[in-house]
Amino acid sequence: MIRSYLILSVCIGVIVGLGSATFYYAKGYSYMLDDPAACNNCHVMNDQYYSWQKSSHRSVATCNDCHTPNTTIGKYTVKAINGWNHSYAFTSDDYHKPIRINKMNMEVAEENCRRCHDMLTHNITFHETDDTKIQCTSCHLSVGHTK
Amino acid sequence: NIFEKKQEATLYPSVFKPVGDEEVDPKVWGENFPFEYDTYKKTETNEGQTFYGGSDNYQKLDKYPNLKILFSGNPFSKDYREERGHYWAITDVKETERINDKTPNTCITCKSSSVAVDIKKMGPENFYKAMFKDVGAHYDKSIGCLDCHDPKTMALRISRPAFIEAMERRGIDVTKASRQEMRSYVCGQCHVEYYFKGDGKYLTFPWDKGLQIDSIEAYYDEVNFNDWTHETTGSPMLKMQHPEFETWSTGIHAKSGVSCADCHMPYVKNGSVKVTDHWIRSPLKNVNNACQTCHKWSEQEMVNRVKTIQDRTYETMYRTELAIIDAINAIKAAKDAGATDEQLKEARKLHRRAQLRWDFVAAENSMGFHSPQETLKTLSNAIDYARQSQLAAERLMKNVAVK
Amino acid sequence: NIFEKKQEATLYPSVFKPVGDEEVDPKVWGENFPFEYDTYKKTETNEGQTFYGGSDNYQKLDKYPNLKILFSGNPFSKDYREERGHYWAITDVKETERINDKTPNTCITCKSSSVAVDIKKMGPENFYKAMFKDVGAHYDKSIGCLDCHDPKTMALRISRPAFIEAMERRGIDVTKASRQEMRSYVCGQCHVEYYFKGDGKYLTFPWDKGLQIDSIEAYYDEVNFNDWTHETTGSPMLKMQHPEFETWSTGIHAKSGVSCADCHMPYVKNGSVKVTDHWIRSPLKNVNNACQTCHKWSEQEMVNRVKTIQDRTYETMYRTELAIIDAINAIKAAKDAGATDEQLKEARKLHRRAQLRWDFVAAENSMGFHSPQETLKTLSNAIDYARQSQLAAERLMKNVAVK
Ligand code: HEC
Ligand code: HEC
Ligand code: HEC
Ligand code: HEC
Ligand code: HEC
Ligand code: HEC
Ligand code: HEC
Ligand code: HEC
Ligand code: HEC
Ligand code: HEC
Ligand code: HEC
Ligand code: HEC
Ligand code: HEC
Ligand code: HEC
Ligand SMILES: [Ca+2]
Ligand SMILES: [Ca+2]
Repeated sequence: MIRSYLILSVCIGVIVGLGSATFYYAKGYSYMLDDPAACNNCHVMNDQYYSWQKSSHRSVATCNDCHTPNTTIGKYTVKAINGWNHSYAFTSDDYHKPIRINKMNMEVAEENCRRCHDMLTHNITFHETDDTKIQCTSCHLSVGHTK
Repeated sequence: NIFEKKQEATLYPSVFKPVGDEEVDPKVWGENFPFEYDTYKKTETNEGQTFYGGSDNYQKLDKYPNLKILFSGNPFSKDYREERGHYWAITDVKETERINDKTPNTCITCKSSSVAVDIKKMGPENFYKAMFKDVGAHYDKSIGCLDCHDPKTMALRISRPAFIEAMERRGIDVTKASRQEMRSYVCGQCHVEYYFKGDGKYLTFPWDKGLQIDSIEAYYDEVNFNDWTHETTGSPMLKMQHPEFETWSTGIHAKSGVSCADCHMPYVKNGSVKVTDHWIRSPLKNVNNACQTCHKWSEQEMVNRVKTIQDRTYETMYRTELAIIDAINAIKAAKDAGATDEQLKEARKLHRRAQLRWDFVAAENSMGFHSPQETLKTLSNAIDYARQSQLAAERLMKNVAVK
Repeated sequence: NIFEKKQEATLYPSVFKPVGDEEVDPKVWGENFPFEYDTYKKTETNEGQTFYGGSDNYQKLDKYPNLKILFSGNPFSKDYREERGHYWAITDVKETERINDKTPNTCITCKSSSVAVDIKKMGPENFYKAMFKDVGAHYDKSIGCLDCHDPKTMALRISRPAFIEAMERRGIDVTKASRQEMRSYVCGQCHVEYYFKGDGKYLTFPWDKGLQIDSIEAYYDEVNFNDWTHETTGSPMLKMQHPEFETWSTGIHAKSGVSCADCHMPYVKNGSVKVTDHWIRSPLKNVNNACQTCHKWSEQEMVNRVKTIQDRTYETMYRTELAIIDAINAIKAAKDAGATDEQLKEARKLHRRAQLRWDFVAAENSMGFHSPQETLKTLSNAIDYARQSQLAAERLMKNVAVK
């Protein structure tokens, strides 16, 4: 139920953003898929796509493994928000170049590092509180996309 | 518009109207490459000053009055302006009060695409030893496509023999250069320290012993070259000129393979295609494209980082000027008190050593950014020599007084 | 085997044996944290020298004879060694010839975990003003877990009041520090310039006006503090001590959020878990973990980059020493020729200004790496002051001679 509701809201977001013709043309529907090629439908994602293919994570994590929360609700909520943002930005061409990750998406990515590497990093995170988290990407900046 | 974006990706850049090997008019090239041409034309824009650079040909002698004392007797004490975009090169060289009827044609070498043509036709010797008023003064094209590109392949190409010769003497064959190296070498044709060798005024880069200031000084000392005699002190001086290439080469960016073009001609997206921004200018006017592809910090933070480096350089450079001026005054006092040339030799030599180092920093156009630590090392040596010069001169005063 | 790996990982904090708030013995902590303890113990290793650092307590006075001239009249002219791992702190402070029966207890503050306990018990005032021979000399534990950790949560914690007080005076509440900040603050308890304030020998960091050398000098001038009088010249001197924290704070790494622990305590993989390497040492012995997670260059290239920075610093530092020694000789000559204290005042003041800057670099243990450009700026100022001091003294000679 929630899932299909969320899918709907993504669609609305994207459709309002683009108009249905462009939505189809830009393969906006693929936004709901996990295939990295779906992200790369937008050529503005090329840099990340090609460098992801060369990155240490190419065979272990796709875009959505890092960029969407690992819960169904979270996943589609984030997708809806991002779907709207990206479509709007893409169409209006009004965004910071080079593209910069925003705070929410950075937190999502960090949570995903911890999710997969929980065991490995347990010893360095067990004494963390919400206020004293270390930032994985302060050292491992290039794991998802080599810079 | 998405449809357009998709289209461009496949269409660009297949149109190609042949361009002649002597085509000095960028407009003709521009029919093939409208984006490059359009951005190239923007070098006409005088965007105004940055902290220490930017595009505005204000008179440096007014802003920094120390320069008049330091350059006394040199044409630079008459007219010395902040440089601006390539569009202006031909205008500015003609208008500067540093030239006169006796100016050799060598002075045009870095100012116009026509040079690439005439230097081949006339041969470098004849080209250089002609008179500026007879040859260069009649050019009307500024720096353009032909200076950096092969018109057939559009590959980068060195058009100025001085760079090729200088690299050869260092054992480097520029025809073997990688593409990334060429992205700095084309700039190294002009953004370098140079001198006019011998009576033929042959354009020469003093790099035989290396690109660092100590090696450059050693080279000049060996060939016994002086640019001018300092009017106030009588010291045999060297004038340094825009050693951007040399300074960059000792910095961390060069070591990391970052070229001049990476920062001054960053790629930009034109539709979905990456093209080279030919609006060559201060990266501070263009931080997102120039720096943020490699550095994840915010624009403001990048600007702050540059400013921190430049402020440290400027403060120390200014301190160096005061030290050199103290030396100049001390030498003058000794000279006025009757010290002989023989007695003044040491103080003058040290004055020369100090000032050529200061000038290596002052004439460089990034205010230390291209190599922050090496630049400060150069200045600390300059301060040491300047104060030693002052000491030597003051000691003479004692002798003179006692004598 | 995945099952085993899970076990190991989850077991880790659950075997937590309570550690008392006054537990100074790392061995006891080590029962909970065997890996941290094992690497901590390796700080005993004397791995030998790097280009300018490393772990080997050789006598610096033998290797760098200029130091004896520069420190004349100061205990550092008697015994000054290269520092080594934390394991040795307690040994080395007891064995140095710089201490004697009148040494205040303040000297133990950065050498033992027992300090954290006694400073609370006695209160800082009483702790500092006691005699070293009565209190510190009896400790047997070196720097240990309690100095940096809260035994209940294992979070980082500041155990030395001087750091907290100094930050407070700058308006910074260290209890609000982020985790990343704490990863440098724990080191900033000890790796800093300090002085003993007043008769109570109260340990104080001179940071009220800022962490840069000009601000530190201004602070000392304001409170009118001198460490010692230079024996040869009679100048009122300041001795600088290991300003790693201050130097780091002006560098690009600090600005980029890179902490001391990132380079000196990088993570290492131990079985299937990552832990903090407690073998604190020169990163040059450990480039792979210390640098290469952030920098993609080869190990050799990283070492070269450090060496380039350090060589430039060393060369300029040496040049500064020669300038200061010239000043020292000139002042001595003037003094010997009968110049009065009043006449010598200017030259002596400049000697102080020069040498405290040189020492800010020389006493810092990264040979410029922690802040390459700022370090060179500090040295260029030092050279300027040293030569000015020499000039002032030589001018006196003239007066004296003429008089
Ligand atoms: C409709 C075209 C399009 C598609 C499809 C697309 N993106 Fe984007 N994306 C953009 C644009 C445009 C931006 C820049 C937006 C901005 O900076 O505000 C962007 C920015 C981002 C950012 C960084 C900015 C932020 O908000 O944090 C991330 C992360 C990202 N995209 C990931 C993805 C992933 C993962 C996918 C596939 C699930 C994807 N994108 C699919 C166009 C697209
Ligand atoms: C292993 C995790 C991981 C994977 C896989 C991954 N990313 Fe990212 N991505 C990140 C992180 C971390 C950042 C933030 C980087 C930073 O701070 O500069 C990021 C940033 C971005 C940005 C913003 C650009 C920037 O530098 O801030 C975009 C766009 C993006 N990712 C798109 C993608 C796309 C498209 C894919 C798949 C082709 C992908 N990512 C795969 C972790 C990942
Ligand atoms: C979908 C799961 C997943 C996510 C999400 C993920 N990783 Fe990984 N990561 C892996 C796997 C699997 C490996 C392979 C390592 C191995 O062999 O155990 C790996 C390897 C690594 C490595 C070692 C290889 C290298 O590049 O040095 C690092 C470091 C790393 N990850 C960091 C991160 C960080 C940081 C993030 C978040 C930005 C992240 N990972 C997100 C699954 C993931
Ligand atoms: C890593 C980036 C970077 C690289 C590489 C680089 N520069 Fe620069 N350059 C700068 C910055 C930043 C400035 C300072 C601009 C200012 O002060 O406004 C600058 C200034 C200049 C200026 C003066 C610009 C003005 O505004 O007046 C010239 C000329 C110049 N550089 C030429 C070169 C040449 C030639 C090379 C290669 C040999 C080079 N640069 C390499 C970043 C770079
Ligand atoms: C043929 C000689 C020549 C070549 C080749 C050349 N320059 Fe220049 N450059 C000049 C001259 C001359 C000026 C000053 C023009 C003036 O002020 O009239 C200049 C000015 C500049 C400026 C200052 C612009 C401003 O707004 O202040 C920058 C930056 C610059 N060049 C960078 C480069 C880079 C990067 C390259 C190589 C990609 C390059 N130049 C190649 C001769 C050259
Ligand atoms: C090896 C190349 C080269 C030669 C030879 C050369 N220049 Fe330049 N010139 C440059 C570059 C690069 C700049 C821009 C950087 C700068 O101004 O520092 C420049 C800038 C200038 C400017 C504008 C800024 C200013 O200084 O007022 C004038 C005018 C100028 N040159 C005149 C001359 C004259 C006159 C001669 C002969 C004595 C000469 N140039 C020889 C490369 C050269
Ligand atoms: C001062 C040197 C310089 C001048 C003048 C110059 N270019 Fe370029 N140009 C470059 C550099 C550097 C590149 C990047 C080449 C590379 O990466 O191999 C480039 C790239 C190009 C490319 C390849 C496509 C792209 O955008 O990267 C074209 C086409 C081009 N220039 C056309 C022109 C035209 C047309 C003119 C005259 C209007 C011109 N250039 C003037 C230095 C110059
Ligand atoms: C093509 C990549 C690239 C570009 C473009 C680039 N940098 Fe860098 N920068 C580097 C690398 C690589 C380093 C060395 C540190 C490292 O290895 O991570 C560096 C180091 C630095 C440093 C620290 C070293 C120092 O000199 O203090 C500063 C500051 C800096 N860059 C500023 C800039 C600015 C400002 C620009 C734009 C004008 C710029 N960079 C453009 C790659 C780049
Ligand atoms: C970016 C990496 C980096 C950071 C951050 C850093 N250091 Fe260092 N440190 C080094 C390097 C490299 C050396 C030089 C080692 C050598 O010469 O053998 C060094 C040297 C030292 C030394 C002397 C080591 C020896 O071998 O004798 C001490 C002590 C030190 N650092 C303490 C600190 C403190 C305290 C901080 C934080 C305030 C800090 N460092 C931050 C990299 C770093
Ligand atoms: C309680 C005081 C204290 C604290 C806290 C402290 N240090 Fe030290 N450190 C010392 C002393 C004392 C020495 C010298 C020991 C000797 O030579 O006997 C030393 C030596 C060092 C050395 C030189 C090792 C060698 O092999 O030459 C490094 C590197 C170092 N410390 C880094 C750090 C870092 C990083 C931190 C924080 C994570 C830190 N220290 C915290 C007091 C301290
Ligand atoms: C604020 C903290 C602090 C105080 C107070 C302090 N030290 Fe240290 N000490 C250090 C640090 C950090 C090092 C390691 C860095 C170095 O040697 O430069 C060190 C190193 C040493 C060393 C080994 C290297 C050498 O210099 O021979 C000796 C011995 C020493 N201290 C003795 C003393 C004495 C005696 C006093 C009192 C006059 C004292 N310390 C006060 C922090 C301190
Ligand atoms: C000189 C300071 C210092 C000393 C002494 C010290 N630690 Fe640490 N320790 C650190 C730092 C810094 C961290 C990283 C903490 C963080 O990132 O929050 C750390 C982390 C830890 C952690 C967390 C897990 C990990 O490996 O990151 C444990 C457990 C730990 N130390 C145990 C010990 C024990 C046991 C001792 C004594 C044998 C000890 N420490 C001595 C500075 C110190
Ligand atoms: C201060 C720097 C730093 C931070 C922050 C950091 N790491 Fe690492 N990480 C390292 C270093 C150094 C290594 C290499 C350890 C080794 O190979 O022994 C490493 C190794 C890894 C590996 C690879 C282990 C392997 O199998 O080779 C993974 C995965 C990883 N880290 C994930 C993370 C995650 C997730 C976080 C955030 C919770 C994180 N790291 C935070 C420095 C850091
Ligand atoms: C946690 C990340 C991190 C670690 C660990 C780290 N660095 Fe850096 N380093 C940086 C950043 C960030 C910069 C600034 C340039 C930039 O923004 O890319 C930098 C810049 C540099 C520079 C150029 C600036 C300068 O001072 O000349 C050098 C050299 C350098 N690092 C060497 C090292 C060495 C050697 C080590 C290990 C001892 C090290 N770094 C460890 C992140 C790191
Ligand atoms: Ca300019
Ligand atoms: Ca050491």
